[in-house]
Amino acid sequence: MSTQHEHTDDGEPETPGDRRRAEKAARAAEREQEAADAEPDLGDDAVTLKVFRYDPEVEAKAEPRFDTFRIPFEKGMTVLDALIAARDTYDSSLTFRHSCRQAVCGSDALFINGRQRLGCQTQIADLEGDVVRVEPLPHQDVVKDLVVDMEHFYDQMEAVEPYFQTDETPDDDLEEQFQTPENREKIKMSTRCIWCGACMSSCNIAAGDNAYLGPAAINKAYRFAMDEREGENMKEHRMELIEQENGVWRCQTQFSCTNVCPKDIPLTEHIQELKREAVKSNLKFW
Amino acid sequence: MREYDVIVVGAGGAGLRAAIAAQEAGADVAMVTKLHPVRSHTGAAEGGINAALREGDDWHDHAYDTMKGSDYLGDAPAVEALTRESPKETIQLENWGMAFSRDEDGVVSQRPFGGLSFPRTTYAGAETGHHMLHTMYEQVVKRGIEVYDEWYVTRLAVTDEDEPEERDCHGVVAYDIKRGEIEGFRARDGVILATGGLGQVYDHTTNAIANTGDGVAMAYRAGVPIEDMEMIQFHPTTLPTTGVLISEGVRGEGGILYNSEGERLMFEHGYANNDGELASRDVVARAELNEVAEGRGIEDEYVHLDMRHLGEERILDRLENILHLAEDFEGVDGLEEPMPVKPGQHYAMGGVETNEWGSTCVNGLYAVGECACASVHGANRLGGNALPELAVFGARAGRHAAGDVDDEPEITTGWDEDSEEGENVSPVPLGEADLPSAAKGALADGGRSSPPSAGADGGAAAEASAPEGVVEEAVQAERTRVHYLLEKEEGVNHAEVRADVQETMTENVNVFREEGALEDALADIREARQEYQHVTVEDPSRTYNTDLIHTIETRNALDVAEAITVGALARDEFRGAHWRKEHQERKDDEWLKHTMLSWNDGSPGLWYKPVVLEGENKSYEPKERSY
Amino acid sequence: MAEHYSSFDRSGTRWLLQRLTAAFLVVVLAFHFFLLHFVNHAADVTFAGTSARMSTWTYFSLMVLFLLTATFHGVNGVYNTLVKRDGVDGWKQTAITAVLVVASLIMVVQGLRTALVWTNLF
Amino acid sequence: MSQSYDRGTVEDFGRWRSFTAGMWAWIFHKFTGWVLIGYLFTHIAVLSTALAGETAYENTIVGLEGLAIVRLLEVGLLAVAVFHILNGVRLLFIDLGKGLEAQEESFYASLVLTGAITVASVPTFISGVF
Ligand SMILES: Cc1cc2nc3c(=O)[nH]c(=O)nc-3n(C[C@H](O)[C@H](O)[C@H](O)COP(=O)(O)OP(=O)(O)OC[C@H]3O[C@@H](n4cnc5c(N)ncnc54)[C@H](O)[C@@H]3O)c2cc1C
Ligand code: HEM
Ligand code: SF4
Ligand code: F3S
Ligand code: FES
Repeated sequence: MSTQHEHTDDGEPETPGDRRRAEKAARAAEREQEAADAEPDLGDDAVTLKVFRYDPEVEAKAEPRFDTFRIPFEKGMTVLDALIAARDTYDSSLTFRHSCRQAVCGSDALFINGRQRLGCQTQIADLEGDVVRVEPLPHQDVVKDLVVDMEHFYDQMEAVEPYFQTDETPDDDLEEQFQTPENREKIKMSTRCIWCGACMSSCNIAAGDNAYLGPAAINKAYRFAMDEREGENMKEHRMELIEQENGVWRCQTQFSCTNVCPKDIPLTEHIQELKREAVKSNLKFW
Repeated sequence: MREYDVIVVGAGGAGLRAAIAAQEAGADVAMVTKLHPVRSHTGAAEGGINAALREGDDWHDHAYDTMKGSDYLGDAPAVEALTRESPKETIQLENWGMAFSRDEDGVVSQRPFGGLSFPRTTYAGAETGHHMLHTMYEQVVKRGIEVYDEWYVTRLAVTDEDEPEERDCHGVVAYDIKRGEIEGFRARDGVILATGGLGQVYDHTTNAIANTGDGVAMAYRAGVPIEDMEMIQFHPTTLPTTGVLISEGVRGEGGILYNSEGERLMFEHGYANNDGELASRDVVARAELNEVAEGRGIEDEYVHLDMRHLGEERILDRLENILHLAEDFEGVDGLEEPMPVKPGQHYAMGGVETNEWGSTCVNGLYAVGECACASVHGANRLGGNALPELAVFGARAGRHAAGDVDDEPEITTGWDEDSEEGENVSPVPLGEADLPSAAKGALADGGRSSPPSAGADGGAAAEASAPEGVVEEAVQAERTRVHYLLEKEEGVNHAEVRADVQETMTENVNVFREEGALEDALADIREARQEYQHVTVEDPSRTYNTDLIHTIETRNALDVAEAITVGALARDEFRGAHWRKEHQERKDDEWLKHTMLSWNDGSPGLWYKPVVLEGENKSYEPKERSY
Repeated sequence: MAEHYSSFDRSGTRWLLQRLTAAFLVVVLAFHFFLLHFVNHAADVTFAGTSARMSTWTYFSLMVLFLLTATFHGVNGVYNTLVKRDGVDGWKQTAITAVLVVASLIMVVQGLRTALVWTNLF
Repeated sequence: MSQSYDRGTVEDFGRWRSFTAGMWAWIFHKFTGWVLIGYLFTHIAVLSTALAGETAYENTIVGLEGLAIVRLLEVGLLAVAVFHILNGVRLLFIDLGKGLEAQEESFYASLVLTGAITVASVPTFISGVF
């Protein structure tokens, strides 16, 4: 979304306000440092978090760095819980997205100990090693700390016409379209996507090439292409979308998308199935 | 300033449906939402959507069940609108491609749910809300409706006539979280609030961290009365460590609750001899806590919900998501062991007072979804009645705001001749009144257009009454507030204030409510309010400053928590979810009325309005509610 | 919203050919390696020996096919990695395509000419 | 839009540590594919000495085969070819939608088999030079 900047309360560079803000920033940085340095005695049961920090506006954070936080461990603690604890007790400027806490909103896909995972779905007890290392999703621009820019991901999702379209709709308000339980089962896994972006972030092809639709968008396309309610004509149209240059053919079956998907969607399988479908539908014209 | 016909605040199920309806009725619509639409908490709903679709079922029965479930605190015109239009809306969702579970013959599946006389809960696995949310968002994408995501609405731009009924809402003020800029949004025809739940005033809740009751608080401060706030639903089956919900669908499919003695408590201890586990939620929640209180709880905290006997195939088919939730968030394999469950805050029946079209008493302001109170749920919401509410009232408000409806509403809004003045029940002052503070100017966000302190130069009066002026003034007021918060040197962190509120609410305003405890809670909230006067935002950045957002949210949580507690103290009877230790019976003579709370520019006042039990062509007679 | 992609270059055909040639190459490459390193030692290869093999129709056509498929398979594989990446479009894409096409043509021609030296089929 | 920080190449290079089997398979397949096409070009070049006559051809081949380094390279070539073939077969199965659950195992199997075949072939390749 491009919007023009309206500078309201930060006009000239050297206003008293700016000075105060700068001082405040310096103090905040100091406090952070103290918080990071001070190692309160938390006993054996403490988690060490190493968190990526970056903020273009705050001098101390303009050059990315890692901060360390020690958090008392509690049974059942997730990485998200630990991040919240770090934020609420040590440094309220620690920034990350979160909402549902139950793996349905897709807000908190992060790079945790070298792998894309949802913070809320990752039990600290299940992680190996003493240190939990949390970084923003790779291959996306970092806006601040753990927050990445998701616009490109959304654009790709929306590029596959991610909405139901059908050859004919029922005339009556109360008339449903039929769908066999088998067909529903077929699309079931693909409908589970929560738009977290983990798969896109893990795919090397998507990383090297922004034009590639990526696993999530292709899976979305699969969800509709395989839905028998859409009808034959629509399916042809769907296949055209999928077969475009930046669609399925770019996938090199790396499987990392499938490995990281928090909803266990068999992404590679879906992509491969679409490749075969595409070949089949092309063969007809030969 | 941006300008649209209709502005929808919030993009959960209710907001999305409203936006689609308004756009279909020809309006130029924009959605402003603090989360990207698919991150809204509607996505967490599991169980299903109640709709009388089948042969043998009838929307009148659904209406009756809903009324009974509400313990006769629902307003009949709203209840009937919900139940009459739910089938159409549900099928509409199907026609938009929603992946409902299917029966062998290809029709959408339905299952039994608590408090229903017919298995009419239409579902999509145990992730109905996820499918509903995504399906609606897809339609929004299809229609090209403009969405401002990660824009936080901080204030409504409402004129400042003395009586709320005379005020107009001309738009909203929003803070672009990514850029850190405040902008005005002018709505030519209407603003629709759809900001969802308020579970974050409690610490054990099924609600998302973003559910802080923003819409309720903003409307309240803009003068709109809020209704039945004390009616909070506690869901009987949430996971003890996190509050993550285990759907009622588990009991709907035949799951059984056991206490530590291995007894099927609902029957063996006589809590609900007919419906057992499928009794209404309030009944089951109290039963569980009772078992724990009497020493039959497990680890003195929870009971067991067992679904193993349903068999792996059925569980995988209909409740697979539950297995993942129990595994990921409690480390329990639902196929092998019973799942630990205890009650947790789940839903707010009360909210912004509206009529059956979603209109509030302020002109041009609507509220739908969980933040609104039409009221369809009265004192207790039936499982599976919230999702249809989103669709039905979202669509109604959207159409109404776009000017497509000219029905006379049956439900009145605002103060009228049937209203009744209430007595002050609080031992401490409420609201903003008498708060000693230097910060008062900037923090006393009245929600109305007059800027609290800065730049009240009077001269712009004529200009200010024009819609653009009202929005502009609201924008100025918010700039002042944000500026103040970012500039303030030392102070307390919002997280401490929030934690204090959550703690006292969970301790004192929970399932079981006692007069003394409620008064304590009010005192605690008062203290938290005072603390909040010293709140500061440590993060100086304009980029994605969540510290700032949470600080503003905490202010909303404070107002909402206070409202819940005041209502709970005022209503000295036992109705639906609202249990009072000293008052163990439903008092129909006295209390067939809604608790209303008005902000009155900072010193809240209680009043009441009668329940509407007159339906389209029948009247709902209060009966004893037994399951 | 992003504009919809509309370049309907059906890369599917090349994708399929890449697989089909691969399937063919599995057999031929294995055969080739086996024959020239294990059955006949590479060090003992003589012009006459090669010539003898090349003078049977089956072997000759197999080798020509081997050359064609391997060239296609290999060059197409390289093309896929080089061309369809971010920022590679317009003249760069054309240039790479041209270089690859010319190189494979030279190789095929050179290979065929060599094969014709050996064979006595014509 | 707000400024944002692009982690660029630092990130790209640091990422191999988090690679999973499928990604290694992809890297290796690419690498071996390139080696093979490179070899094909050289191979044709070498063979086309036949155009210059019988002796030129035999001298070139025998001369090259007499070099230990060439023999070693041949072992490498075999390894590369075998891996590309085995993983290629794995990929063909994946394209057919077969055995996707075993993609990691089949990659490891390709590696192990490649190693075994290469080792077993060393005597054949080396014989005569040392
Ligand atoms: C775990 C769980 C399970 C449930 N299961 C069922 C069920 O099976 N059946 C059923 O009928 N009901 C169920 N419910 C209830 C139902 O899901 C909710 O009541 C309903 O989804 C609320 O929808 P909504 O659109 O009102 O709000 P939400 O979906 O919460 O959306 C709120 C929106 O408002 C936005 N917003 C909030 N504040 C602001 C602000 N200040 N500025 C800008 N935007 C803002 C948010 O970004 C969000 O987009 C369940 C609820 C929960 C928590
Ligand atoms: C003999 C059996 C062979 C098999 C089974 C095989 C299989 C494959 C397959 C399936 C691919 C496609 C990978 C993808 O797109 O995901 C591929 C790529 C490739 N192959 Fe082969 N191949 C074989 C032989 C050869 C030969 C002889 C060469 C060289 C001449 C070669 C060179 C390549 C190249 C360069 C790529 C592209 C790799 C990349 O850049 O990603 N292959 N191979
Ligand atoms: S496919 Fe999986 S990993 Fe990718 S966005 Fe969807 S849920 Fe996330
Ligand atoms: S990681 Fe990428 S290459 Fe294909 S299998 Fe997944 S999309
Ligand atoms: S917080 Fe919603 S997915 Fe993790």
